[in-house]
Amino acid sequence: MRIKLTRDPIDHQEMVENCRTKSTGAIVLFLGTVREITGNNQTLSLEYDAFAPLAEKSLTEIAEEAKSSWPIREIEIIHRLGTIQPGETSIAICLSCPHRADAFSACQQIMDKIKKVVPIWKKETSPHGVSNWIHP
Amino acid sequence: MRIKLTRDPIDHQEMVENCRTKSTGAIVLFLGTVREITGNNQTLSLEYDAFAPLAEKSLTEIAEEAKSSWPIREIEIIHRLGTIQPGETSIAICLSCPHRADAFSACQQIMDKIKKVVPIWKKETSPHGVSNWIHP
Amino acid sequence: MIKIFVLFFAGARDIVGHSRLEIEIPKASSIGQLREILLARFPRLENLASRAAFAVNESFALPDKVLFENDEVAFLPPVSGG
Amino acid sequence: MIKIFVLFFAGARDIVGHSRLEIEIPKASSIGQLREILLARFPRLENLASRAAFAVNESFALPDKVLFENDEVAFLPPVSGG
Repeated sequence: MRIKLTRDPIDHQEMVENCRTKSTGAIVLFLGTVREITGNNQTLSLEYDAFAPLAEKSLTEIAEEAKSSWPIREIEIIHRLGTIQPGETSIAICLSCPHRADAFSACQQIMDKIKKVVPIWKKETSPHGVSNWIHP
Repeated sequence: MRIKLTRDPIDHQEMVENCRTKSTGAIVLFLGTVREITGNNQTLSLEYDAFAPLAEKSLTEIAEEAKSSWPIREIEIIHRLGTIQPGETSIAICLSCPHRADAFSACQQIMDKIKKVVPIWKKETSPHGVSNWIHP
Repeated sequence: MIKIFVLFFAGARDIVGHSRLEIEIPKASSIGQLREILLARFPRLENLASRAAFAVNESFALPDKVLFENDEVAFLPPVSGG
Repeated sequence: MIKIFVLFFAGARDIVGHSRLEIEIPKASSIGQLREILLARFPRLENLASRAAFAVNESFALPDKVLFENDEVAFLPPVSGG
């Protein structure tokens, strides 16, 4: 299990290889990437900030909970911090399970949970230079 | 869109990068990998065979159908043929959508459909040298 | 009689012993009738034949499809890809 | 009175103008009471305060949790990670 906040680009290739095991038949990788256009709004860049110690603890708890709900063999979650551009990866979740239904369901529900509780925030900068912290 | 049958190892890194776009917020990659143990059976290797022209046509149809059901921007499906070892990837599906719920749902249903209709078969070889084509 | 070709895959190929067979069938035979002809010649195909799909000239086809001279029919046992 | 520290993030940090504040509060105050103290001092926090979560010493905490000298409280506005 690896849980990480990082200011560097996320290496999803390495995450997949870390989750590959001979006892599992399914690997699911999810990447959240920055959209340039959402509705009528254009995004020039995003800036992510976190309460890092609690965010890592919270991500670890979410991963542990998932391991008790699904037969997950390996799991990695990496969230990017700092300024990132459209197209870049802000979050990556990778995990392996014996069968694919569990892998899809675990990965999706982990992502849903992360968006609800982990103390990480993004600030959107529009092409006009206006920046807003997003508090949904 | 790229649909391919191949005897070479599958490069999932390249698939993900091909699916990354600035107009999408979610990339889902699914890898089917060879399990060494299924129930009480041990697998030494798998051999995949296909009716290649129809398999490629069928995979293309499945991808096109998915594109009409979900807002998929990029999609790649690669299936490995020939002999492969436990841990190796037999199939990879990668796609991008504006939002994650569509990406997860599309990827999972594409995989379910592939397992039902695409003319590809696997032969399991046990450690005792016994080989059996699987016809579920 | 017309001449057609039948392709066999996986377990069906092991039973038949060929991946491609030239076969003569009555004119205007359907895929369903071809299946009976194959079963008469290869009784061990029975288990797979009852669950097989068919393709004609690289397109999936239903049992009532009528076959023509030189058609290439694929006998597709239950699939196990993925 | 006891001295505690409050951490502010994202939009809350912009409103307060600090990422960490030392604050004096009555002994045995709860997080809920701290929230009222903060609102009195920073009225513009209201929208975020009604939806904020809190953590004490790097663990999530509920509004009835009582605070002690030197506790470090994090004011966590609605999150938008992922």
